[in-house]
Amino acid sequence: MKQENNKAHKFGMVIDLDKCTGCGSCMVSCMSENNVPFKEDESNKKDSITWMRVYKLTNGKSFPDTEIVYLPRPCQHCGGKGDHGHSPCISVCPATATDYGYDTGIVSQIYTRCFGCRYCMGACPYHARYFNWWDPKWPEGMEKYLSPNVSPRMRGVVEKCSFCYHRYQAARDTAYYEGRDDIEEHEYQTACTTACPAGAIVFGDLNNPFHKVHQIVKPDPHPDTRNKHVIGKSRNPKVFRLLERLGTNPKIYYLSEREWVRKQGDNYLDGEWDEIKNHHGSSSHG
Amino acid sequence: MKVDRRSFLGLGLGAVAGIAVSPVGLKLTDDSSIWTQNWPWTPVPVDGEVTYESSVCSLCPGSCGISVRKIDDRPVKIEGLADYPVNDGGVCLHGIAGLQYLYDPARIKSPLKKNGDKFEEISWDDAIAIVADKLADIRKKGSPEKLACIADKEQGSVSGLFKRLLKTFGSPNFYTMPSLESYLEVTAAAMHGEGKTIAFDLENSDFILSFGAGIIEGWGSPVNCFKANASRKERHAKLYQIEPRLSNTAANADKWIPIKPGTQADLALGLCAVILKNNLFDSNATANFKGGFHKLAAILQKNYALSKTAEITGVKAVDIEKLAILFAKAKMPVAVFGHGRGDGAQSLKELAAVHTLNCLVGNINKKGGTFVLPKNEYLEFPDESMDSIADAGFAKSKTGRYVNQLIEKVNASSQPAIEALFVYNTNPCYSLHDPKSVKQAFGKIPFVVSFSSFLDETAKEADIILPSHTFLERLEDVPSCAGLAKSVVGLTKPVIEPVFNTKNPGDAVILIAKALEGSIAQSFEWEIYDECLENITSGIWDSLSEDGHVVISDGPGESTAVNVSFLADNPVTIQAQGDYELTLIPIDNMRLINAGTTASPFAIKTVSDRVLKGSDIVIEMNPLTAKGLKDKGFAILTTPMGNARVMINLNEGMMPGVIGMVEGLGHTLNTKNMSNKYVSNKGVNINDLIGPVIESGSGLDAAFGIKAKISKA
Amino acid sequence: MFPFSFEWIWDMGHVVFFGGLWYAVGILGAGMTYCLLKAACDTINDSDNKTSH
Amino acid sequence: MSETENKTENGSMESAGECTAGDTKDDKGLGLGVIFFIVAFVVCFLSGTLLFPKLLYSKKEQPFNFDHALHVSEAGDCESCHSLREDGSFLGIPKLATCLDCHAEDPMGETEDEAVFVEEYVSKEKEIPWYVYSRQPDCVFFSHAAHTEANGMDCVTCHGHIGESTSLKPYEENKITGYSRDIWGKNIFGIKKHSWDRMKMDDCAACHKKETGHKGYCFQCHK
Amino acid sequence: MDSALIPKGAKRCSFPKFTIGIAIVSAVLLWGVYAMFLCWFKGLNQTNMNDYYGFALWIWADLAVIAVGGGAFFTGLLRYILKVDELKNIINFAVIIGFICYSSALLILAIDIGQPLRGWFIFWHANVHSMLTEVAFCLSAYFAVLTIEFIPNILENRQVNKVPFFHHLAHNMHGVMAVFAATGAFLSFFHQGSLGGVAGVLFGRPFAVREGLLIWPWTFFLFTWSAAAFGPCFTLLITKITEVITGKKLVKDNVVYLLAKISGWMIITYITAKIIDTIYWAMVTAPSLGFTLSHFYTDNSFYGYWILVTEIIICGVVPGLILIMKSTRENPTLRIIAFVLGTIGICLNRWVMVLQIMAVPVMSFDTWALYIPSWQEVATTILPVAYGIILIAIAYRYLPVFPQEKELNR
Repeated sequence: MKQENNKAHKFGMVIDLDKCTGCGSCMVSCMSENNVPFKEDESNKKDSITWMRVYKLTNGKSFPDTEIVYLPRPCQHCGGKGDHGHSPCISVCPATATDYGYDTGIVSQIYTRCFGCRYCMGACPYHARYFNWWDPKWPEGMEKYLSPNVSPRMRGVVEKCSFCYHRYQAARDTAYYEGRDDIEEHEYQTACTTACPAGAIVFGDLNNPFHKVHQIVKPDPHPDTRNKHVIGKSRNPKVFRLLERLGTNPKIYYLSEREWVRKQGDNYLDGEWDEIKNHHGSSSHG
Repeated sequence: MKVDRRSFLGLGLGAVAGIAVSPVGLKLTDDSSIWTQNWPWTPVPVDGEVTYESSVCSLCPGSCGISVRKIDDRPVKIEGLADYPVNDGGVCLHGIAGLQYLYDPARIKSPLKKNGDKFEEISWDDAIAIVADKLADIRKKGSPEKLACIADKEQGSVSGLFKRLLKTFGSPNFYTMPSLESYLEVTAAAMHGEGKTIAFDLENSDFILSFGAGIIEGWGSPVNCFKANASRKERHAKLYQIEPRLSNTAANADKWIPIKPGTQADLALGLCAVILKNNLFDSNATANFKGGFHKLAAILQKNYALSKTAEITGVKAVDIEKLAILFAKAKMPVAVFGHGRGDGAQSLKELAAVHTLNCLVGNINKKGGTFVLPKNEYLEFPDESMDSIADAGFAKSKTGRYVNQLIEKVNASSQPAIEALFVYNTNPCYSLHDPKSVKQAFGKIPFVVSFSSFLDETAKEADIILPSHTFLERLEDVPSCAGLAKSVVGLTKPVIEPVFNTKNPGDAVILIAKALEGSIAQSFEWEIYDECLENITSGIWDSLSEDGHVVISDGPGESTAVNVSFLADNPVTIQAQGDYELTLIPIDNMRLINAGTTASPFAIKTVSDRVLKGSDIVIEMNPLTAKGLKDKGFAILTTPMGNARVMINLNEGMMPGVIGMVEGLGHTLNTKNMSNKYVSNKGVNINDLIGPVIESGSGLDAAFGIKAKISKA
Repeated sequence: MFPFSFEWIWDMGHVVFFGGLWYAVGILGAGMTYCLLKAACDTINDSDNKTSH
Repeated sequence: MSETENKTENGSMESAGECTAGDTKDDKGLGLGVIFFIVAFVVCFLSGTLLFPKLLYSKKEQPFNFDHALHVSEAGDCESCHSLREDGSFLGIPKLATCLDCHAEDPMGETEDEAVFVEEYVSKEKEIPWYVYSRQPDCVFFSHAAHTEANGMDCVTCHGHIGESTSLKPYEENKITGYSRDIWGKNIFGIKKHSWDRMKMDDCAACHKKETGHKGYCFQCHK
Repeated sequence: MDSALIPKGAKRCSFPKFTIGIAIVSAVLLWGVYAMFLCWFKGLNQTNMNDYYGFALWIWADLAVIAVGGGAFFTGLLRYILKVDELKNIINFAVIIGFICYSSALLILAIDIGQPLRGWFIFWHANVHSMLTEVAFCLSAYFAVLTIEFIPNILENRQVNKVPFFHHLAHNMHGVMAVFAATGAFLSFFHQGSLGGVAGVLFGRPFAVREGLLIWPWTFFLFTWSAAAFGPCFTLLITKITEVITGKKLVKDNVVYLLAKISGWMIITYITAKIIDTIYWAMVTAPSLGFTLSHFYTDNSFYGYWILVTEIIICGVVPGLILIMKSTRENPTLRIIAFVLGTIGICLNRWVMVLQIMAVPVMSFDTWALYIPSWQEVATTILPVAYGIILIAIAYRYLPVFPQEKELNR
């Protein structure tokens, strides 16, 4: 078991918000890759299934000092407090329809197991989980473009980003066939990563120092000095995670040169940010 | 033996116990839940062998290489093609969603003939025969010039076939819709001579000064621009964005310079004035200037003094001066024009003014600057045979200079100015300003033939529809254009058997030509379009068909003369129509398409609820402009052209006094038995609210917006 | 739910949780069985008494 | 009102009387009850065990018979036809094209099945609509490569000795779920003797547990 | 017509009048059933719930009925374990109310899940770390206890009791009722708590999350405690309503006073703990996650500080004080006010712990999410109320629910 842990991957992502243009390619690539359905009116964003959602952030200043940044938000694949795999959603699912792959760090969602209690959705502060309020329906004939690698979901179950796990499965199949033990960085990339025309998304194994994502994030393997639940905080001062203080330990990291953007990644009491930003990235161990 | 209550009790208990011990309960419980996991109405995709096919996307002028993933013979996903010279693996959301067009509910499934207000399906043979008969009649009457064609673009073999058909028929009336490429050609024609086009080497420039060009809003070749923009960070290149609204490009830029709408030309000339005044121009370059350089300089000093430019544009004088110096002193600066996507209305004054900046700093035909290139000519059509009718008709002058004038002429004359019209791959009844008048003109044309794949606004006005394959079903050459620094010809390949009874438009043209017989038929000697393509691209066919693309040129051309006579005549700046207090300007949103095509259901799904809410369009305005109107409240937007009910989005990123409305909504793709409810009847078509404003001298529709007022709904 | 179901692991969580639960359910089952049997006996005794009288 | 009340009173008197009447014939009544109980129990149990599967499953004949044993002896082994593709994915039941690698336009043998094969499918270029006994539902991802290549497992472990059969058994489809009966197993109680008797998730899990010490994570086998 | 079934010596309204009453309520019930079928066959799109509001009106109703149904376990505990003998005069009714509440809760759950036919997965594929698993198990088991507790009362029906077996069964069940009650109290303690835990463990939701003891957040204990405190309030309120409707006094004042007093003290102790919890949460827990109290109660059109004041002061401290003081407790009007306030208070608490959690934005760039239930949701929420009324009416008419009724209505 221990040996397996040493070998374990921890797939994660870093998204450069300065490069992100908010174009929406990642969203569509995700929908197309993962057989996400669509319905007549998708403008109610509270019942519109987009595993990858791009949020628009503003600095709140008035004309002409306004600034905008787009923040793509897939499932954060939280490791939970102390990164033990008890993400907010996994720990609450009553029927074990979602679990933590300790070999990949990926939070699964099994549609055929889920019975639609939606507790996980309540538990997720990122709104990364979506419920199939309707039966998925494609216009006549259009179901022909559905990919067999991802099962279409039925009404009444929760779904979310899987880090395109089927691509990992496919890459591993090839590796098995070719007699290799493991896969290369380029063999497993999510659909959003490959689609991003700005190259803002980098995906790979956070545990592997040769992977680009590790090199950008430089995750701190030790618990944060101010919050023992937080593990894997980035040692790059320009990198942050969403709601890191909650101890969810997401595997999606964001990169921005702009301070106001980094500040919006979490909630701070008055004056707290000024103190924290100076400490950011300098852990006691690092 | 008396059967009493206890016997029944025993019977009942025994039955219950028997069933309980048998596997029935367990199995049924299990199976009923498994049934919910495999509801027969939830589709199960069929598995098979995965293969990838390379092709080129021709949804927009970007012409990106795509890789289509297929399961057996079923395409399931479109991705960017790695190492393709245009997009190198990147791909935009519309390209990815391309498969949705294949199965679009509004696709035309077979040739249609209008009967009253309905369409009837007819066979291809009948359809071609009807078209040929009609055309033969026109020719018999001796006015072959009364056949016109509107296509999306000038380049490519299919447009070439249309042009060839018109020419051999005897008509000069081939029109293209306004597009960035057409503006590039107009600018090049005005300043460098006919037959040329302009390209911007954004990925090598260190200072991009964009006059509203939506570098990441779909301008030019979108993915190429996305990449050029993204690489700025590593290259330490700067992007300054000049426009009234904090667009995504402005937000992503190093600096956003808000400017009063419609005054970009003035700012550009103001910058020229500063550069000239401070001797910051490249004197080697200005040596090439012709057509009254000194006259222009004098006009600039007189009309575009700093304070005056500041007053006109709303940009502070110091900022203008700083900007001019920054631009002129950059290693390789480039100034870029074209509001948003660059295919909307434009004035030649603005195009020329911005390009003059490029000419002044001497970046023409230098790496990282602007390239003045010959038009992408790689097609070698054999000489056409013309009969006397054709010669006479083709020699006549065009009915109008641009599409707008054509529409105007048709509407103005009582006799049909045009007898028959072909519309190919474009949707003027939606995307030209004031579509109502366009539809009116279409109504006056006795015979309209559409080659559309979808029953769009224009196809609905047609008398005959000869439906086209989508780009995934056909072979076609796709030349890059739209300001791309590399000139590349890609090959779109059929990745799936045609889903419906449609044809490659090239084939349809060949069939029509053959049916017309005589010299026309002689000019179309090919059996099918595929043969024609191979034939006319024979110079590059081998590598085109093998590699899927050919790079024709990859760098700057030779130095060239600059003609500034248009500006030296001191043209007036176009003003917005009307006299309301506010100005309505169009917003280009990457997630929508503002050309004729509708955005796909997936793309529409990504559109923010601050752009489209239900079927209501959301307009953007500064809270200062709102005057009591509430965020998310409703209002009536009125322009001289009409009014619309809109939802309000109070946005600090809008210049006060300006209202922004997104382009690409308000499609009406529905008839009695065909509709695409996923993309149709959503919001308002902004073109309904804007009328054309023609720039004198150039003849271009230069309406950058329109005056408007807003009141509570 | 049962040691043979897929999710079962022999850990503290399962032992404590299901231990408590099955214990409680066991008491209920046993209690009801007792009541039903006792009632049946009582009924038979009653009728025996009745017939003997 | 009072009338109705009387009636019910009478009714209950009657039933009370009946009760005492029954009590007097106590032994016999109870005995009869027990007999009824046993009869009903046996009938219901047997129908739940024997009749129920007949109702639950519908038998479907394969398009024509296929002699696995013969093909194995001619072609070599399972992988000759049921092979992995170069990307490591599993081909499953081969396409007609694979059959035609050996079979020419004319029948090789003289069986009726071969005639059907040639007439209905080869000459019409139609894929053969085989029913797949081991077809898992859409939510299952099964990597043959992981099992046969990486861990050297034998086909027989899961598929049994189908390679030695000379004829195809009828395909039994669960009318509720649409699954093949082979997933649940022939035994209606779900009891299995061989590793290939059942293909439910628990069977995968049991083997994984045994071989790897861990049942695995959801995504290993689900999509 | 049905007089043979009516307990001996008890006076009931005429059968037609009864039928008409039941018919009216049944119409409401059918409306609810119609909505229920819509949800089952068309799916949960019939509701106005959405991805932000995965839990909404029904889950609130679920928690609320379980909370007010807490009277059954707590009264049972007092009656059978702590041997507070006077309570035998109200225990039957408490059990019936509990039975109604819990059967409703199970029904609500069955409608509220996206895949009802897979509902049994929660048992079969249980994740023991989930509070909801604990809820499901304990809720079902405790519902069994309530059924067991309800059975003797049914068996005491005049006609049923004539059957010797049923007579003996009722008698024997009474005999071991203490064991059942003890098991019930154990189960109830855990599932009431787990319902509190449902919110308290949501460490992604700073509005909900609480620290606690071992795996149990403080909300776990607060929920159990509040159900024990306010449950009897609700029992007494329904008793009073039944008395008003039937026009009879059914329970002696001393019994009412006693239970009211116990409830009062429970409320006071609970609300003290709740205040401490709230202060600790507002001062320590939330700030440690970067939130101030004002974040949870401003910038939206509904959830203001009023909700905190109403829940804790008006519907917590006030009824508690009324019920612990003899003079106010024995004042009929004030007592009823206390019962009503208490019931509102507990329901409001459950509302906050379900709906406000969903409404509060957590990501700094997110916004408040408010929602309005659809008619289908309202109908299915009213469904259990109608069902409860019918069951109480039938039980009251045909079963000897109130031992003191005869004595009080000679």
